[in-house]
Formats: sequence, structure tokens, C-alpha cells
Amino acid sequence: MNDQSLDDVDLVLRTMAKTIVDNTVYFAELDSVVGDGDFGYSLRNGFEVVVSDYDTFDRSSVGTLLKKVGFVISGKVGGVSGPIWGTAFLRASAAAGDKTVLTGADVITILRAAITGVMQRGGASLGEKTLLDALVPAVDALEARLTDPGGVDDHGVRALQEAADVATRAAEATKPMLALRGRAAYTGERSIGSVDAGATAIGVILQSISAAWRQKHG
Amino acid sequence: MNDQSLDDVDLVLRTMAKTIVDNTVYFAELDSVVGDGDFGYSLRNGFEVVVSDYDTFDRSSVGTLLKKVGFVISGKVGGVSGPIWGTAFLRASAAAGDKTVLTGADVITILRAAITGVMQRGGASLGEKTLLDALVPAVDALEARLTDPGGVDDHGVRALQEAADVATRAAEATKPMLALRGRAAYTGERSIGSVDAGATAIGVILQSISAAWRQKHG
Amino acid sequence: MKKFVNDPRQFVPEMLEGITLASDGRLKYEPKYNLIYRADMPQEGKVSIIQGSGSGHEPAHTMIVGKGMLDAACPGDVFAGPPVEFVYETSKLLNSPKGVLHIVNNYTGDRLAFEQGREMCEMDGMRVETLLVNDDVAVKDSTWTVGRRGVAGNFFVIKAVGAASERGADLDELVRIGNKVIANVRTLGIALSSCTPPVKGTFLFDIADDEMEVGIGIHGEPGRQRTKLVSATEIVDIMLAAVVPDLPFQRGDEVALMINGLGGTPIGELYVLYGIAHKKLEADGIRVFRSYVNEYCTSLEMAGASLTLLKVDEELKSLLLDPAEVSIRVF
Amino acid sequence: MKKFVNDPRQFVPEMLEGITLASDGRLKYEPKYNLIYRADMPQEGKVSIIQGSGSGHEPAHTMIVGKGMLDAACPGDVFAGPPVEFVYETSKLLNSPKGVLHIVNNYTGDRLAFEQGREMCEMDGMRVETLLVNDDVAVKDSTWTVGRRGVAGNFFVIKAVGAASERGADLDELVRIGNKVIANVRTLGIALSSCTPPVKGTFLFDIADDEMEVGIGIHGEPGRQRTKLVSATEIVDIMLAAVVPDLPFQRGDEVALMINGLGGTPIGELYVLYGIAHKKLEADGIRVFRSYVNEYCTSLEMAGASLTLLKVDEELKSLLLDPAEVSIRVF
Ligand SMILES: Nc1ncnc2c1ncn2[C@@H]1O[C@H](COP(=O)(O)OP(=O)(O)O)[C@@H](O)[C@H]1O
Ligand SMILES: Nc1ncnc2c1ncn2[C@@H]1O[C@H](COP(=O)(O)OP(=O)(O)O)[C@@H](O)[C@H]1O
Ligand SMILES: [Mg+2]
Ligand SMILES: [Mg+2]
Ligand SMILES: [Mg+2]
Ligand SMILES: [Mg+2]
Repeated sequence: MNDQSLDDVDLVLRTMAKTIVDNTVYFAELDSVVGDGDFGYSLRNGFEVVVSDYDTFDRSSVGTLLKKVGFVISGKVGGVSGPIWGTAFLRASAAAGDKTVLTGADVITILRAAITGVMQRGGASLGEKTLLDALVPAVDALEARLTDPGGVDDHGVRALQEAADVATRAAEATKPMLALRGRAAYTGERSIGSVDAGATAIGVILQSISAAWRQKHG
Repeated sequence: MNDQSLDDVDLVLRTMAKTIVDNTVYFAELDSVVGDGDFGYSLRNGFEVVVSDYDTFDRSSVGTLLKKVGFVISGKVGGVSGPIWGTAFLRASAAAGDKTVLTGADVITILRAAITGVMQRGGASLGEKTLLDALVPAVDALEARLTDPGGVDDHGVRALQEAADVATRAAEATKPMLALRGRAAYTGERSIGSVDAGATAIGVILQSISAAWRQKHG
Repeated sequence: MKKFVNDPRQFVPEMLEGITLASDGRLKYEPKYNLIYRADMPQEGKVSIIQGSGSGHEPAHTMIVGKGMLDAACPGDVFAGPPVEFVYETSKLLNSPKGVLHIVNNYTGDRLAFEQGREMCEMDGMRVETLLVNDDVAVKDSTWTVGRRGVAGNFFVIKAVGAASERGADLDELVRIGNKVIANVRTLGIALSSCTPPVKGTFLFDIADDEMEVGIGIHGEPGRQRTKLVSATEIVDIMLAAVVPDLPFQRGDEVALMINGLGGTPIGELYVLYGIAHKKLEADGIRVFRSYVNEYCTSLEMAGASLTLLKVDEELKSLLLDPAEVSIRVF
Repeated sequence: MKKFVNDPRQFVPEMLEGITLASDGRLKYEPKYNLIYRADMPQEGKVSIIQGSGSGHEPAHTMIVGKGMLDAACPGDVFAGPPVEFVYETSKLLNSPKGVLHIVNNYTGDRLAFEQGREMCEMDGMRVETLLVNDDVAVKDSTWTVGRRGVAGNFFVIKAVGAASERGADLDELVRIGNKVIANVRTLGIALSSCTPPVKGTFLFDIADDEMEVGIGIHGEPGRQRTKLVSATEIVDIMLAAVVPDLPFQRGDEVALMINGLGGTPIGELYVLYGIAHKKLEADGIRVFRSYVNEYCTSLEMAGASLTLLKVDEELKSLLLDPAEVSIRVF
């Protein structure tokens, strides 16, 4: 991954938003197994605005852009997802600041800030069957690749693909976990045996981003 | 039909009551097509008491016996059926008076009194798709047979069977009728095409009585 | 059958016992005649107001016994009017020197039981008058048919005469007021699903996933027609198109607007219908004096709703605003 | 989907508009924040009481905005707590010198939105306190889990603090009273059917014809166990066996007893359950001070019911008896 321009940030955000909107029903279905079936719809309420209004967002820096996304999410998304995803974007924004170009290290810093925000906001740790269980190992993998000298000679195409694959596998690995956070936790033992909706969504989103990235940079 | 003792009246009433109880669900199903599905259950509320308490009924005359049945029906049966069937028994009781033996002519007089009572109480005429459309032709047939000199040499076995058959056919013939009385009338044209529940019940009851009669007198 | 029941044939008695236990002594229950009545009635100075209809329409009519509404109710089984005996015994027990008022929904079964019951009362020297509620515009009305059904409009009849009788009105006055309500109230119901009478244990009728029954009877009797399920706005259009021209309700009229749930429809949807209907009426110059959005007259757990309009004058407005104490409450 | 809806995504806004139109000017609606509030609030001398939960539980909580209950409600979509922004803007609009009270049902989504919303308010110098309702005994409670859910007991919290705040209580006093209710209220719910969120358009879960879900969550979350459907009496036994020992409620206690319908169960069945529960409690020496039989906190059109017990003392009894003016009414 070489330095990333705002253009690349646009690609990631637009791809992410579109993927969420396209997977509304799928994500909601995942949440109906031991949750309440609203996850996809809740996310859509925010990310469809990101899709439709993206051109109007202030792009003077990565920070302003991420902040705007964070505000849209906080203003439109309900349930756990609103505060969790909203906080992630607002913390990412703060970490990005007024940069307009990001290094690979910046990307990792930003993602770590988002993760810390999610953990503080929602109180979850790893292994409690939340989206963190896909997001954290994916960012770990991305970081490992980016610090590996040979890992970035392809504009990060393989690094991103690997992070996406890690997320997908990690999401699958939430199946045997006991949910300790969110609505699924109320079901106790009965949460065992189905994947976490949020973790699965992280995998799907990262796969989309990776594909879009490969198309542009591969 | 020779003169009938109270024994024969017992046979008719017990058979009638048992037939109604046995056909509860069938009669109710008939009433669900364009009615409200309670017909069989409503009748059962009364006739199951006739079945269970019959031995306690005052049998000093046909009149007292029929009056008791009329009171049970009026006290236990709701819907249209309570007043209609209750009135039928009370009018029959008045017509029977303190007789303890009935001639064929008495039987017809009693049945005609019941029919008049039903018509006065419910305001229905023939052809309006009610139980009258089976009951009246059946009584007509019974009367014709009983006034026919050769019709009664078998204790009325054939006369009753013929009346029952007429009722069964007449019930079937209510299918194309437009309901003008009772709950089915609310549906207007949509009442056409299904048999009337009450008329069908008359046919079923008369067939049972005829079979029981044949067994005793045939 | 997805129901909270013990023996289905004991459903009505167990319900009545529950209503009575919940009433904190304000109601009494006489199991012999399925009879629920105000513990403080009959009273010398007050006409007794009685209704007996089929059960399965709760809160109508057993849960609206109380000061300012019914003085007694003697329900029959689910969807069956009460036996004559219940009517007679209830009227006798509630007999008052000011007389007894029967409020009867226009079904043959109810009518016959109350006609015969009234005859029996009159033979005992009692004074009884009858109001016949027939607000359902789904049914063609003519002199040679059994006439219209009584449905949710029943609530307004009871509310108005209940209030007037608390104010001391005599029997003739109550008949006048009741008939004024009846002359000015119209309803149309639409069902989205069937319902399951406890004793029957299965659906009363079948209806496809994309269908609705327009003009449904509250006992599941088929209505005007079976059509495709349409949007909430189109459904309100259908309801208003049936109800408004029937009286007719006209520009300048003031109305009470009721959206009544048939049992299985959540109240959120009733408010959606209410909002649409309210706006359409006001746009046509018909002023909504008061809103009624809840379950008033149901068909067990049937999904569906009815729309009722009552044209009000100063007298009716004042009666509707009087207090009433009934089982159903939120606090 | 057997529903009265237009665009399913407009279900909540259209419902809120209907509630407002039905309120005769007593409520105002701010579409931007899904906000319904009393037209006469905020007031200098009264703490503002606010709740924002998912929709689909009507009449909770949007239909219990009114004098003596909530001052404002900012619901999210069906089964989704409101976005943070709604909480913040609602609190700002309702801000009073006496402070703002947030009544939050214990779901992570609701909690997070209200925690963040409160932080934002406090940064603006506002005084905000929070009550966390968690009456559902179906959920195992421990320090390392998210704790119990808030369900129908929410009604009693709002009723008590609503009444106290009308009497002029300050914010600390309301917190004390609210926490007393929370400490003394317990609920268990049982579902007989699933429900269909309008946007989803299909059942949330499948359940066989002879099954019930014991300890259901009001968003259709699975409960303690899936068992065979049993009789009404056995169901009450299950409910009481879960609720009574939890506090525990004991011989000599006085309680408010609520049978709450989950949406699709007709009120007649609720009264059957009520009667059984009332008799069992009294037989065990637990006196029923007041009955609550109706829909208070639903899951759309889910068939089912919950049983709530609130242990009352003189203070709570008096607060429960105070008047309240809310959308839901019978007359
Ligand atoms: N405390 C938490 N921290 C982080 N993520 C969480 C937490 N609780 C739940 N989640 C994630 O949120 C997803 C559910 O989101 P959503 O359906 O919007 O929540 P709800 O309906 O419970 O309010 C879960 O699949 C899980 O991945
Ligand atoms: N006016 C009437 N006169 C005579 N019989 C009638 C009348 N109305 C209805 N019936 C008969 O009663 C039957 C329905 O009885 P029931 O189900 O008890 O009535 P409902 O449910 O309408 O009160 C009909 O099938 C018909 O045969
Ligand atoms: Mg969810
Ligand atoms: Mg019938
Ligand atoms: Mg009937
Ligand atoms: Mg949710």
C-alpha cells in the first residue's frame, strides 16, 4: 500500500456504503437468528445517505470526510449499530485529522482508533461474538502485511485481500462463540451455533473493498 | 304410523339429541361457509343436556316432556338456534298438551305447530334458505304418507324414511338459494352455492330418527 | 390453536371471572347466566342498560360494563347471542323502577333472544325498551332483508346513553338519544386474516396472503368482496367511500372518528389508518371532533380494522365527553 | 405481509403523525427526530421525562406521551433504538431548569444512544439523569453480561415518575422513585407466534403450531426455552414460578398485577390469564392492589402475553392512582 489519496478514500467509503445498502436484507436475516432482524435495515438508514449525498460531502481532508460520515451514521442509524459505527467513524476522523494523503501506517492508526472507539463505546472485548471478532484480526493481518517489506509492492492489493479473507474466516469462526454483548447475549447458550451478524458484515464489506481496490490498483 | 306411546317419543327425542351432539363439528363446519361457524356448538350446548338429563325429565305427558326440552334449549342455546328451536319445542308442547299417546294426525299437528312457531319467531318463509326449507317439505311428505291409507301399515317406517329422504334432498336443494334470513343473508350473492346448515341438519336428524324407528318397529 | 385457554368451552366463563377479579369489587359475576353487572346496580333512580351479544368481540361488551357505560352484560358463547333465559334473568336482576334498556346489535340471534326476553319481562310487568344497532354499511339494507349488522358503532350508542342515564335521563329520553346515535353512525370493516373460535380450534375461513375481505362481519361473515390487499391509503379510501356517502357525512359536519382494531392488528397500524383518514376528512371539510383509536369491537384475533364515523351535535359531543369507568384502561 | 402500511419505511413516521392528529392539539410531532412531545412542555417547574426506544412496542412508548406519563418520546425504527442525534435533539428541545430524565430500557442500542446523548447534553450544561429499566427475569443477570432487558415493567416506572413529576418532584426525587419501581418490578413473557416487522415483511422467527417460546424478548429474541404449548393455567404457573421467587414476592406483599398482551392475543385471553394469576397470588397471601390487563408493551402483532408484578408500598400505590392523559383510551 503506497500513500493513499482522497480518491482512494472515496473508493473505500463509496464501496463500503454501496455494499451495505446492497446487503440490507442479508444482514438483517443474519440478525434474525438470535437477534431482532434489524441490523441491515439500521445500517442502510445511514449508508444510503452516504451513497446518495456523497458528492456533497466536504472533502477538504480525510478527517472532515470521515467526520461527515460519522455524523450521518449517528443521525440516521439506530440500535447498537448507530453508536458503534458512528463512534468508529468519529474516532477515525480524529485520527486522520487534516491529512489529505495517508500512508499505510496512517491507515492502521486510523483503523486502530476506530476499534478503540468501538470497544470503549460498546464495552466489548475480543471473543464476545461481535463485529470486533472479524474487524480486529483483519486489521492485524493488514498491519502485518503492510509492515512486511514485500507486502506493499502491489499497491496493497494482496494485503487487502488477505485482510478480507481473514475477516471472512473470523466471521465464520464466531459460530461456536457464546454471545456476551448485544441483543444476542440475552439468548445465552442459544446464541451458539450461528455466526454473528456484525462480524459477517465486516467480512462482506472488506471483500467488496478488496475487489474494488484490485480493480483500480491491481 | 299407529298410535305412538311416550316410549316412541322418548326414542325420537333421544335419537335427535344424540345425533345433534354427534354431529357438532359437522354442523359447525357447514355454518362456517357463509355463517359464523357456531351452529353445531350452539345446538350442542342444549342437546347435550337433553342427552345427559333425559332420565330426570317429567314424562307425565308428551306436552310436559316437550316443554322441558324447550326450556333446556331456551336456557342453554344461543344464537338464532336457541329461540328458533326453543320456540319449536314449546309450540309443539302446547299442541301436544296432556296427551300420552299420539295418533299420526297428532304428530302432524304437533309438527305444524312447531313450524308455525319457527316462522313467527324468525319471520322466515319458504325459499329463504333456512331449516324451514327442509323441515316443511319433510312434514308435507310425512303427512301425505300418513293420510295415504296404505302408508301406515308398517308402523310408519316407510313414511318416516320418505320424510327423511325428502329432507335430505331439500337440504341439498338449498344450495342455489339466496339466503334472506340469518347471518348468511349478510353475504348476499355469496350465500349462493353452499347448502344451508340448518336445513342439512334437519336432514341428518330425520335420517337418524328414521333408522332408529326402523330398528324398533321395522 | 395459538391461544391461552384451558377447556375451550370454559373460555367465556373464565374470561368473565377474570374481568370480575380485575374490577376490584366494582363488578359482580353470576355464572349461571354468564352475567356480569355493576355491583352498585340496580338503582332506583337509574335506568338499567343491558347488552348481551356473542362473545369474542372484547372489549365489547363484557369489558365495558361500568359507571357511564353498560350496567350489565350477558354474553353468549363466542359468536353466538345469549340464550333467551340469560336475557330474561339479567333483566329481572337489573330491574329498576325507571325501566330497563336493551341495546341489541342487529343479528337475528340477538334480536330473537331479546324480543322473547322482553316479552317475558313485560309479562312480569317490567318496563323494557330496545335499541337496535345497525351501523355496518357493508350490508345492503332493505325492508325485506334482515337489515344491517351492528358493529363498532355499538360503542357510541352505549357511551351516549350510558352518560345520559348517569345524568338521570328516563327511558324515553335514552331511547331518543340512542336512536339519534344509531341514525348518525356508520362503519365499514376490512379483514386481513381469519380468526379461530376457541371451541372450533381452527380458522373460520381461509384467506390468501395477498388478499383482504372488504366489509367483513365481526363474526367472520364474508363481506362485500374479496380483493387484493392494497396500501393503507387505498384502504382508507375504500372505507371512506363506503361510509361517507351512506349517511351522507357532509362538508361542515363534525364527527367522531373511530379506527377500531379487529383484534390481531397492532395499534401502530391503527394510528397509520387514523392519520390518513383524519387528513382526508378534514380536507373534505368534515371536522374531526374526537378520535377513537383502539380495539372496541373485535373478532377474536382477526387482523383487520374498521372505520366508524358518528356525526355529532352539541348534545352528543357533551355525552361523549362525560367520564366512564370500565375495565379497559391504561392506568 | 398482512399489514396496513404504505411504504414500510414510512411506517413509524405515519404512525407518529396519526398519534399527533388524534391528540387534538395536545401533542406535537417533529419529523426530523421522530419526536413526539407534549405541546405544553417544557415547563419551568417540571422535570422533562423522555424515552426513546425501538418502535413496534406500541402503545409503549409513543402512545403514552401525555400529562402524568412521558413528556416526549423519540422512537427509532421498528425494533431499533433511536439514533444518538434524536436523543440529543429531543433532550435539548425539552430542556427544563429542573432537568431532564431519561428512562432507558436496558438494551445495548438504547443505552449507547442515551449515554452518548447525555454526554452531549452535559457538554451543553444541561442536567440529565438516567433510569435503566431491566425487569425481564428471562435473562440471566450478572455483572459480566449486558444484564436484563427492560420490558412491560417500563410502564410502571413511567407511571410513577410521571405522576411524581406532575406533583412537582425534583430530578433526584424522580430518580429515587424510579429506582424503587425498578427494584420491585419483574416480568416474564411467553410468545405463541412470531411477528413481522414491516420493513422485513416476513416472520422474524418460525414457531410450530404446538409450541411456545418461554421468556421471549419483545423484539422476538429467543427466550429461556422453546416448549410445547400448554394450558392457560400451566402457563400462569410458569410465569409465576419465574417471577415470584425472583424478587422474591412474599406472603403479605401487595402488588400491581399486569397481564400485558404482546399484540396478537385478544384481550379475552388476557383476562383468562389474569383471573388465574389473581387467584393463585391471593391464595399465596399476595394481595393484588390493582389490575392492569391490556396491551402496554407489544411486539407488533405477536401472539403472546407477559406477566408483571410490582411490589407496591403506600408511596407507589398513591402514584399509580394519580390521573394520566395519554393517547390510548376507551372513551
Ligand atoms: N457491545 C457491542 N460492541 C460491539 N459490537 C456490538 C456490540 N453489541 C452488538 N454488536 C454488534 O452489533 C450487531 C447487531 O447490531 P444491531 O442489529 O444494530 O443491534 P441491536 O438490534 O441489538 O440494537 C451484532 O451482530 C454485533 O456484531
Ligand atoms: N329467521 C330464521 N328462521 C328460521 N331459521 C333460521 C333463521 N335464520 C337462520 N336460521 C337457521 O339457523 C341456522 C344458523 O343457526 P346459528 O348458527 O345458530 O345462527 P347464528 O350464528 O346466525 O346466530 C341457519 O343455517 C338457518 O337454517
Ligand atoms: Mg439487531
Ligand atoms: Mg351461526
Ligand atoms: Mg352465531
Ligand atoms: Mg434492534
